[in-house]
Amino acid sequence: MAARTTDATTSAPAGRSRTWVWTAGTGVALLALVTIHMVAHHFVVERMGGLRTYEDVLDYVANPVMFVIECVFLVVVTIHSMLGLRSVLFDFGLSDRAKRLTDRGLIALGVLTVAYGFLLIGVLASRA
Amino acid sequence: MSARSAPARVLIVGGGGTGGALAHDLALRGVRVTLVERGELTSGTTGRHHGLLHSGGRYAVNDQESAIECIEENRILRTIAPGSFEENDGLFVAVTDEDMEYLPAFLEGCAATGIPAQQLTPEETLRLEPNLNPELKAAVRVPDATMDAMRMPLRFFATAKKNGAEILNYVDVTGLIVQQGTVTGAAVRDLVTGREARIDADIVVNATGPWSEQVAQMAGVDVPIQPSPGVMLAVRGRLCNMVMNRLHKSGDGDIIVPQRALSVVGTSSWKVEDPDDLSVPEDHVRRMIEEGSKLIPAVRQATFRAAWSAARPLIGTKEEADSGRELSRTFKTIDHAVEDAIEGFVTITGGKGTTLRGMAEVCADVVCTKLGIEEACRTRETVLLPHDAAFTGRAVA
Amino acid sequence: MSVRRGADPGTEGIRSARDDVGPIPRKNVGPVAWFDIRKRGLGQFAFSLNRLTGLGLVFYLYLHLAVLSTLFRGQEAWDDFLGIATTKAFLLLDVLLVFGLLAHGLNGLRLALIGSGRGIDHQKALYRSCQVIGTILLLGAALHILGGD
Amino acid sequence: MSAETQTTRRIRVFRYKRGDDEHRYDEFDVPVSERSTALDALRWIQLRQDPTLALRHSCFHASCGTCGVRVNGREGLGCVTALSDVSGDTVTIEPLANLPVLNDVVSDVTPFMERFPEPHPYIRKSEFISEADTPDDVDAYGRFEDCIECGICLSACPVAATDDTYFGPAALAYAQRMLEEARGADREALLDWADSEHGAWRCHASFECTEACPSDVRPAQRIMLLRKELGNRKKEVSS
Repeated sequence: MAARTTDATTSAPAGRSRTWVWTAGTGVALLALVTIHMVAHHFVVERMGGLRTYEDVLDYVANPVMFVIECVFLVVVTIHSMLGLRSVLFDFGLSDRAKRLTDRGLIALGVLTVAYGFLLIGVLASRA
Repeated sequence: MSARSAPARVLIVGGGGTGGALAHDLALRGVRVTLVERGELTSGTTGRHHGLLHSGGRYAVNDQESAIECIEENRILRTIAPGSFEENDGLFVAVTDEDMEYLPAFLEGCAATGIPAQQLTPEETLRLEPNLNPELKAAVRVPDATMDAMRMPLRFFATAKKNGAEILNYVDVTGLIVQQGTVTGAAVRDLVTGREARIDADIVVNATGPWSEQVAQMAGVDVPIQPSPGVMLAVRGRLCNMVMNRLHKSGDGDIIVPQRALSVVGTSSWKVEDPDDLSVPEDHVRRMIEEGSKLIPAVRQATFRAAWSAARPLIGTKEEADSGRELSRTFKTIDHAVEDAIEGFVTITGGKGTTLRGMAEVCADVVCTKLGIEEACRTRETVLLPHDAAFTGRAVA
Repeated sequence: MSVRRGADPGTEGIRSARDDVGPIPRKNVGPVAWFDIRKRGLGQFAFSLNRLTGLGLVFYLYLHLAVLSTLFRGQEAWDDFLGIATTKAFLLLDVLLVFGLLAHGLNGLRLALIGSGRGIDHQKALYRSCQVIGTILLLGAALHILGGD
Repeated sequence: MSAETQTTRRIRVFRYKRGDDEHRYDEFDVPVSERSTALDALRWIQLRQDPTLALRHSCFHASCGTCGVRVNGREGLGCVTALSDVSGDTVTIEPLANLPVLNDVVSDVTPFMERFPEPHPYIRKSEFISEADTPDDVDAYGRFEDCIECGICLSACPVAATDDTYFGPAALAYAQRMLEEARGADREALLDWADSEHGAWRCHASFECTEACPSDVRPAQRIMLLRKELGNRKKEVSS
């Protein structure tokens, strides 16, 4: 059986089901992680709006459990975001070359995002 | 005439089932074929028919010539177009005592024309088709079938195209070119670009069904064709699995063809001058419901989906065509050199969807004889490509 | 009709003119079509909203990370930020954020279910349920966020 | 269309001929009755007002799938879109979106047909068993494949609106239908074909195809079932 004659079969980036499974998987994980993040930041704090003071924030990230959860949250949310952006960008009907470039660009952006986040959490945790 | 270094070229006017089958037949015999159709392929009469592959039972009593054509072609089409038919068979159902009087003649007719016919008791019939009128008296099972009125014929176009035929839809013939008593081509307008062109041909074949008189007149000849429209009604729901026919002399609303999730009830019959200008008379639609519900009462409650008219090309003069239904459903190939002293012009008309291949074979024989081509017809055994190749040009191994 | 018969002009002209592909009509200009829900169903609404909230949340993620950089600069900078962040107007934006999270998250759950073959014939009912649950949660969150004073 | 009360509707028709720089809209006042369809109106225009208007049609009863158009922005088969059901003073009729225009309201269906995997049989034989018991529901007999290849799903699809490499709902639904009842078809090849970024995974589940489908094929649901099947296959391979 031959597939269609366009570039369908020769498409370079092998995303296929993996991207969908990852998007769905990280999405479900985020339901839990976002809930924890939101509750911890907004709903357990007495102050109006639930925002923490500077010390509260430092204490919070210094807690090893919270530290790990926040790091995981950062990674998962970044993966989910990059996959979401990829899906939106690919819907423009990009050429194979543009797809490869998009993939590389998003990986780079994701790595930068996670690196920045880790740096932030690390610095704050060290200040506590 | 110019010296013929290139292979002979035949221009077929009309992209219905007949034109498609003819293009296929001629392409297989090595003839250079161009087919023009002013609309989409099968948009005239072919695509609008009820999608019934006739066993011939409908004609077994009154029109045995047509009945024999039907059963022969029925068998051939099943082998050359596998997958294009629901092999669902058909029933001729007797509902009234009058219908029962017709039964012996019907069985004799089927026997005489070679149509396999098996008589069923009312109980057996209702077990097969629970929606039938429970008052039914008897039924006869025959090898009718449901086909897709567009996609089955498209397979001829698809195969013709693969074998080199040039199929041009949306090309309208504006005139035939006649020089010293010979038709030498056609003046056409491409409706896609608006561009005018001329297509030269050694023979022009008029395969325009109910329009064949209009086209023949472009060459100054008459064709005895009576455009005779019939109304059909589609309702939602598959009310039966087999093709239902009323067991009596053909009349209005006596056929129900299940088609996908629809049931098609047909037909009526009247006469018109212009096959383009068809109405859908409301009283005919009501009659379809009325008569159809005698076979399957659920027709009355079913949800309306569509009602439409299609023009049959019946062969006969205006005088003969007092009622369209009295005319034979057979077909005719007219070599206008013989009948009207016009060379290079052949008309193929009449017939019905089921006999498209047979019509094409007879016509192609006439065309080839005129061109001095001795290739034999190969369409009886050549398996056709799938319908979508008519659009994609993809050839499937 | 009489036309002089010369060299066969053929049908080349007709065929070559059709070799080009015609223009493709679109319902809307480019990606605007993703968000065009006129005369469309509930599924299109869900898709549009999902895409819109998704893009909004990515934007928020980077905004959030940028804002948090004030933490690098110590307590004073952070307190300045808190001053803005606790105004009513800013808190309304927080409610908008919760709305985005709920709309995207609950619909995402629905998509994960139907995408793995569960409840595919009940996708509309699933979405309606998401809307109901989301509305309740959003009201609760809004009361909590805005009702602090 | 005979003796019923006739009113007049203004029909605004998309016009384009190959070689034109731009499309335009022509308006016609068309007499209509209760039962008149969009296709009836277009036929009337072609017959009485403008013979250059190109139309695509064949069966006139929602069975061939050739007359798909957009009526006031919504996809439908012209032959079963009753004008009495279309609101507004003016009825705008345009060709389907996401497929090239051949001519006026006629779409060039070649790119649509090319999306289907090969081989692409259409109707499959009804497995009629005369000894079988009477089914409770006559629908159980239905074998004629439902998809009429009208292209309406592709026009309604928001993914196809920006991505011409997407296989589209009809082709994917077709593959799922083949898998559902393979009858000798090459299942693995079909799954390989569907397991593509242009295939089952490109769909965003907006269900617009299912909403628009005039033949109740439910393409979106079939795409979701395809994903399920692909997921199961992956599990089998890994276990």
